Amino acid sequence: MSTPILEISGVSKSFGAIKALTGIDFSLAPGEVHALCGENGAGKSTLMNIIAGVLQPDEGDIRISGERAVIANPAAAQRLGIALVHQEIALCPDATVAENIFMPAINTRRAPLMNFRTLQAEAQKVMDLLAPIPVRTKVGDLSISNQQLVEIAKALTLDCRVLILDEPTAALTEPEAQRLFAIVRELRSRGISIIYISHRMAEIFSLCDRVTVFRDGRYVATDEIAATSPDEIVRKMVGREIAQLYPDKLAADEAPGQPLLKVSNLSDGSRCFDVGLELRAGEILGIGGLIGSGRSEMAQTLCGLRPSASGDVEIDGKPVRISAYADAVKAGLVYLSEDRKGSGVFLDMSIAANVSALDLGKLTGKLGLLDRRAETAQATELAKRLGVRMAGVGAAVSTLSGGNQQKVAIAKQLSVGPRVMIMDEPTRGIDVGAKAEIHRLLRDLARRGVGIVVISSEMPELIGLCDRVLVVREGRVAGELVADELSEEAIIMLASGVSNSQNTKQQAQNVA
Amino acid sequence: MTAQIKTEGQGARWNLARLGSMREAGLIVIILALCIAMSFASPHFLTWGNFRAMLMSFSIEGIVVVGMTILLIVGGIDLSVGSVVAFSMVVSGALFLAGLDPWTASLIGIAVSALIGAVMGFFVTVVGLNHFITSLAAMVIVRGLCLIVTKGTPLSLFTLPPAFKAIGQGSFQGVPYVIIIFVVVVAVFDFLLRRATAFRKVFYTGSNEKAAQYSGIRTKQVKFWVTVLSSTLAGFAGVIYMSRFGAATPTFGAGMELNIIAAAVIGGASLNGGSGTIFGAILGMALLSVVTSSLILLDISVYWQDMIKGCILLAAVSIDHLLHRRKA
Amino acid sequence: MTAQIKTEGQGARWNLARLGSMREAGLIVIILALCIAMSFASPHFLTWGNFRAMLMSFSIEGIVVVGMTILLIVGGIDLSVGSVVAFSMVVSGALFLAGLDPWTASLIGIAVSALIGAVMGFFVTVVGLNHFITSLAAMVIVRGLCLIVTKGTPLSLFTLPPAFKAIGQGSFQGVPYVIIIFVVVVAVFDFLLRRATAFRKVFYTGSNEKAAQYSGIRTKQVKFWVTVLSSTLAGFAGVIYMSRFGAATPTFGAGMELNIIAAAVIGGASLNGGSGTIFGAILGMALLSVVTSSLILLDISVYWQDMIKGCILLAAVSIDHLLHRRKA
Amino acid sequence: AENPFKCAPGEKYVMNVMVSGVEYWFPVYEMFKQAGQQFGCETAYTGTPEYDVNKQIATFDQALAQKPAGILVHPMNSDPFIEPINRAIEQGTAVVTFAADSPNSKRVSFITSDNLAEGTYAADAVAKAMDGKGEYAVLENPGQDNHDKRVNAFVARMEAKWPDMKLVGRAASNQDPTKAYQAVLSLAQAHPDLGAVFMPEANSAIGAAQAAKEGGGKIKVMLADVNAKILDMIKAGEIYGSVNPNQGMQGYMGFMLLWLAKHPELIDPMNDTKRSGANGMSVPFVDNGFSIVTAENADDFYWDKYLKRRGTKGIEE
Ligand SMILES: Nc1ncnc2c1ncn2[C@@H]1O[C@H](COP(=O)(O)OP(=O)(O)OP(=O)(O)O)[C@@H](O)[C@H]1O
Ligand SMILES: Nc1ncnc2c1ncn2[C@@H]1O[C@H](COP(=O)(O)OP(=O)(O)OP(=O)(O)O)[C@@H](O)[C@H]1O
Ligand SMILES: O[C@@H]1[C@H](O)[C@H](O)CO[C@H]1O
Ligand SMILES: [Mg+2]
Ligand SMILES: [Mg+2]
Repeated sequence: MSTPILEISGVSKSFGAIKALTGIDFSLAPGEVHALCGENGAGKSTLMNIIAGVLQPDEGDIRISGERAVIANPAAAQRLGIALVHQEIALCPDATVAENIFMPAINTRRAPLMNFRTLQAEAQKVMDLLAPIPVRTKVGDLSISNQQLVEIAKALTLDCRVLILDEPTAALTEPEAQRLFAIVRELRSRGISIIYISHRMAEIFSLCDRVTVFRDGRYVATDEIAATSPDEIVRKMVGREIAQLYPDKLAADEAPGQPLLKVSNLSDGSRCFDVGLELRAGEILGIGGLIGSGRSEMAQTLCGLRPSASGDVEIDGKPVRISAYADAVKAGLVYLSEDRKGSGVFLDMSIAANVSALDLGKLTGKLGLLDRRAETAQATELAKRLGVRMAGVGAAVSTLSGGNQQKVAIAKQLSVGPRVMIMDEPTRGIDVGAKAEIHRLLRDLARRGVGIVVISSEMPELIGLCDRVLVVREGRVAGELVADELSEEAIIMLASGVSNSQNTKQQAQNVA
Repeated sequence: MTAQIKTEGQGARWNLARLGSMREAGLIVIILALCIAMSFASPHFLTWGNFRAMLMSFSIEGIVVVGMTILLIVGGIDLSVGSVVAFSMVVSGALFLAGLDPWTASLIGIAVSALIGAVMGFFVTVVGLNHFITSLAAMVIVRGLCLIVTKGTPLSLFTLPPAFKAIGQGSFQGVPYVIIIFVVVVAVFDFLLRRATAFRKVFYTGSNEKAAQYSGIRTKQVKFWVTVLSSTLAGFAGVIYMSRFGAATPTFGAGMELNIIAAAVIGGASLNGGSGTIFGAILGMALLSVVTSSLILLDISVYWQDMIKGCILLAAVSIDHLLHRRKA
Repeated sequence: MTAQIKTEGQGARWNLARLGSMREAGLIVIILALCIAMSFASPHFLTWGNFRAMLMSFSIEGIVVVGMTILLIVGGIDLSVGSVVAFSMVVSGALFLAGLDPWTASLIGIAVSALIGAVMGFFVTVVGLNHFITSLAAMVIVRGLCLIVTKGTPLSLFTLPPAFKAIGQGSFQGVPYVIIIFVVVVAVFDFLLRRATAFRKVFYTGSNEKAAQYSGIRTKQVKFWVTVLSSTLAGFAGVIYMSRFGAATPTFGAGMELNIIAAAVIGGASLNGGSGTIFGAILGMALLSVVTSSLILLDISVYWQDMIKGCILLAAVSIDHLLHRRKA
Repeated sequence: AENPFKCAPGEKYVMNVMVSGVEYWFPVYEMFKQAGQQFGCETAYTGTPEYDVNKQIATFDQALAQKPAGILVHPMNSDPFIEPINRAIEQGTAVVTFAADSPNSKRVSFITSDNLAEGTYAADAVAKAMDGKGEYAVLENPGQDNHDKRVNAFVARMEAKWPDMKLVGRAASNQDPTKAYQAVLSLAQAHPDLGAVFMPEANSAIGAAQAAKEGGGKIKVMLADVNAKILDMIKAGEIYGSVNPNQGMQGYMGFMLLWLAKHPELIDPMNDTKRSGANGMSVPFVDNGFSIVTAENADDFYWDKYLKRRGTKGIEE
């Protein structure tokens, strides 16, 4: 085998008392797509940040094409031909898509003046490879998934030898993901090496050549994809077998119970129109659709997080007026945001404070004082249930890995014992084991009569978890699929509107 | 799990280690170091008279600092505090001169201050302006109101009844009431800010307003009430100043805001919201005060005072920052 | 796709629609409305003399506003500008009195100002303090330096050669040099900020420092140089003030920072960084200036001036905000 | 007998002001110090660099904590100083106010130039120069008592004695030269016939005079107080004139008043003070006079020349 383009040996990294990486070895061959797997908090992102010059290792060596390299900062990494798509989106919200895409180039640009016209034209070309997002838009005005696409586009502009993708598809739907895979394959064929981090086994097996597994900040193994199996990787990651990825659905003879949530005529006048849906006790309702189809906005409008123009909502058979999110919470309806960093967690506050944010009332004593013992207990209990890897519930959420931050966001929703939970991309960034755990938890809640709505861009999740799926297109409910109709093709057809069968239209009308 | 162990170890009880890990530890050390140095440099420093002078000089302002700190935590700022302090004095004073008893007059003065806060809160939460520009306009407007009410001349309130003057000028067992009030206000709000549910929402809102909204917190209400609180405390301070000075000066407190904000920032409050403590802010105030009075005690030439004061300030915050960063 | 159509339609050329969609459109409308109202209220308003007077009154401060705006965009703030303006005057003035020619003296004054900026930049980028506290300390220190150099008395520079005085006092074809310099500085920096590669990095750093770092931008360098730039422009303004007033006053410019920051914020700069334009900031300055001089022209009582001024300011920024929000 | 006019060892007299870095106070302290030296006393110059009554009181209190024999204080606002001054008197420190007063306190004496006379004189001078006819404006610093007195006296005198002098504008310059500059420019726009402008202090005058000059020099600038720049402009004819409180006498007599207040046993006036236990030294008010500064005598008012002539270190001793 030729010299590895990138070789890591004995790299360790600690954050205070936490040892994120211990003596890690890793090697990347030229022109390969190398998957990196591990549970949440295993140290994947930390290693990538070290390679990209964002963090400095405490010890260990990095070799690029056999040469020892000290990567002091991101600029140095770029000079070495290393590009990283960060797990946490890091873009400048006040700048346009075009400027964000070409920011590294602008940084090294010699010419004293900008040429916006060329910049925009070039940026649009790159952007269009992934999705037709207008590049003159400010990034701050984009949905989180579109921002993710901008992040990827940005990395594609770099003239790199090593491209690192840290969970690039976590918020993407199938079509965008497929476009990305095509690009990755193309890059590989040009001899570029790619490190690909994902919790989605199917992607890894369709895209990658080799796979390396980390556990608890240590190197476990590297295998040829052809010589291993998803089960084996999972076993190496988790250290045990995962018996069943998805919990059992409602059996055919188990009729769902009384309606928990009933929505009709919900519109906001701009992004969601005439939405109707019904959720019954015991079932898990999925919502699918393409990026930007308006699923998130639909849910946010329902919960009073965006102003609505019309719509009636019943919870437990009783009509409720929701003009602010606080009304929804009071009525037992909670929403888990897809934008973890932007609206899901308080990064610089403690895990305990994050978990209790949704309902302080129940932690409050007679004098209006917060019972901090109860707060700690609650957070500790939930963190344990969700398997949050942390130093303690007093630690700031910013010190957690992406997946663990997501678990904290979920813990917050669970803390209030809601009637109905709408979860927008609930398992975004969550590892296989924890994901199965969370799915079981959701099913459990559903069985105990809690209404669960799952908005997901991950097709297998919709199909594996939900009893029924609504598909949204351009702000409207395009159709409904019940358990035995659920398939990727069916969802995509409804979502993209290619099928114009009478049947689908009929269904759509029935739902609306 | 390490997590559990640590959590249990950190009981509610105080201990030295915990003290050392507080955000404020660095400042305390720096202030103590300055005091020790000063007590060698000047025989007058470690006297009750000097301490009384230092405490008196910042205790009423300290009440304003409390409100400002909470406002900074929510992500706001209030440039109008100096004007509001003066207006509260002026309104109470004018009402007293018009025949009202000073207690009622003071209550009205404080209520008017709260109202100013409410108007600012309206512009911030309903119109959507930022705190900086709203409170800047309020600063100018309220100062103007002071001039209008007084026609520019200080109101002499020599005739205030002794019982009322006692608040600002009297003492209990040798400890001025002003200092007692200050300590109580600081202690109460420091406690509330750390422990009360209502104030926790201030932190959520300041840390990430959107996430707070997504947690069902009515962040606009939170911002509104914190704005009102800041003005109310400024109004309260104004009334105490009136009692202490026996006068209502329309130009009083001009430029005060910078000192107040500086104290809070030195004490660890962030201008971006989400962090800060009352205790820290008061330490910030104390630091500024100790430095100023040391220079006077040491008989430093007035030409050199500002320069030295600024340098000590810069050195102190640098050291504090480095101490704190080392830990983090 | 609508997106593409939109992109093609919006060429680089100017047109009315684009003007209307500018962040600054609201402010322009408001200032024009005020001017029209004033031209009815006072026959003296719409005269070249009056315009010249208004322009003269804010053009030197306008140079300081330029630096402050860029600093705000990067997420910083500079409370020391007033002191630096004074120090630049004082240093240049003292050197001139010591026998240096005024041009060299001025260059040294500006260089010293840049140096102050560099020291602040050091504390911000290397030590890691925030701009607020660093520049607050600098404000006090530099004011102290002014006192030390002048011993508290204004330096009379009566003997400045006419060629030098002309900068501040002379005019070219009836247009004062001061105004010409101001327009050039504003135009150059407005252009650079919109178009120059180097200045785009200022926006990126202020918008999301981490993202900028990930793109390879040395954000500390960017912050350092912007801090230096702000002080340098303040120093430049100081030299022009010296030429205009023929004096170097150690207390000059105290409190100036608030006005300067207010102008930038009215003009759309955010205290959180990432946004702002020079043109907007200058309009903010113009608004403040028009209001002030209108009150004098209308012979409003001094007691009422502040109140009315504050209310107009509040109304103007509210209207601007609502106009702008409607659009967004 | 032994000369009674001598200080005991360690007997210290303090002068206390706000905006302590500003030139006005230096000549006051210079003579205060000289008197102190002649009596063999220690003297000190204290105060706060800020224009802030709260801070000034803090410095006053601190000076007090050192138990000086007497304090010559310029109270920034009158009533706020009542309690501190009374506390000083109670602890045995004599207090005399200068240039601004705290009339309701127990301070022993108040020494000042006559602000009303200053305003009146300035009005007469301006009116005479304009042949009793024309438009004038004033710049103010609303809230500072001695400044308000000067302005009010100026305006009152015009109304009483010079019926053809018309007040066309009042603007607040708040001791800020750029504000004064803008105000005078605007006033000149609104009133093309503006012939004079008066302000009660020197800081504004630098800006006002520049604006007047740019307006073609028709506007006569009149003020109170001086500094080097003002003097140069007076000499050049760019400023019409100034009334300057006789600061040196303020300091010297201020010291004498303090000293006597601290040593009332030296005097034995025919009154009831012995019986009532009051301080026998009771001179409630002293007028230290003021000078009119014009091009002819301006040279005598330069602080640096004065300092050089006297060979002292000013406030730094
Ligand atoms: N800034 C930090 N401060 C303290 N601890 C940190 C910090 N960043 C990461 N960690 C810790 O380092 C460990 C590894 O985190 P890392 O983000 O590399 O995990 P990951 O494998 O990328 O997980 P995920 O799949 O959830 O993204 C975690 O335990 C995390 O809590
Ligand atoms: N603040 C905003 N301003 C303008 N457009 C926005 C804004 N927020 C979202 N959008 C756009 O609205 C559309 C719907 O977004 P939404 O997030 O609801 O879709 P979604 O179906 O949940 O898909 P996603 O997977 O992107 O979240 C997208 O095109 C998005 O870019
Ligand atoms: O103007 C000066 C000073 O401002 C001070 O108040 C002393 O008296 C006046 O003459
Ligand atoms: Mg990660
Ligand atoms: Mg979505």
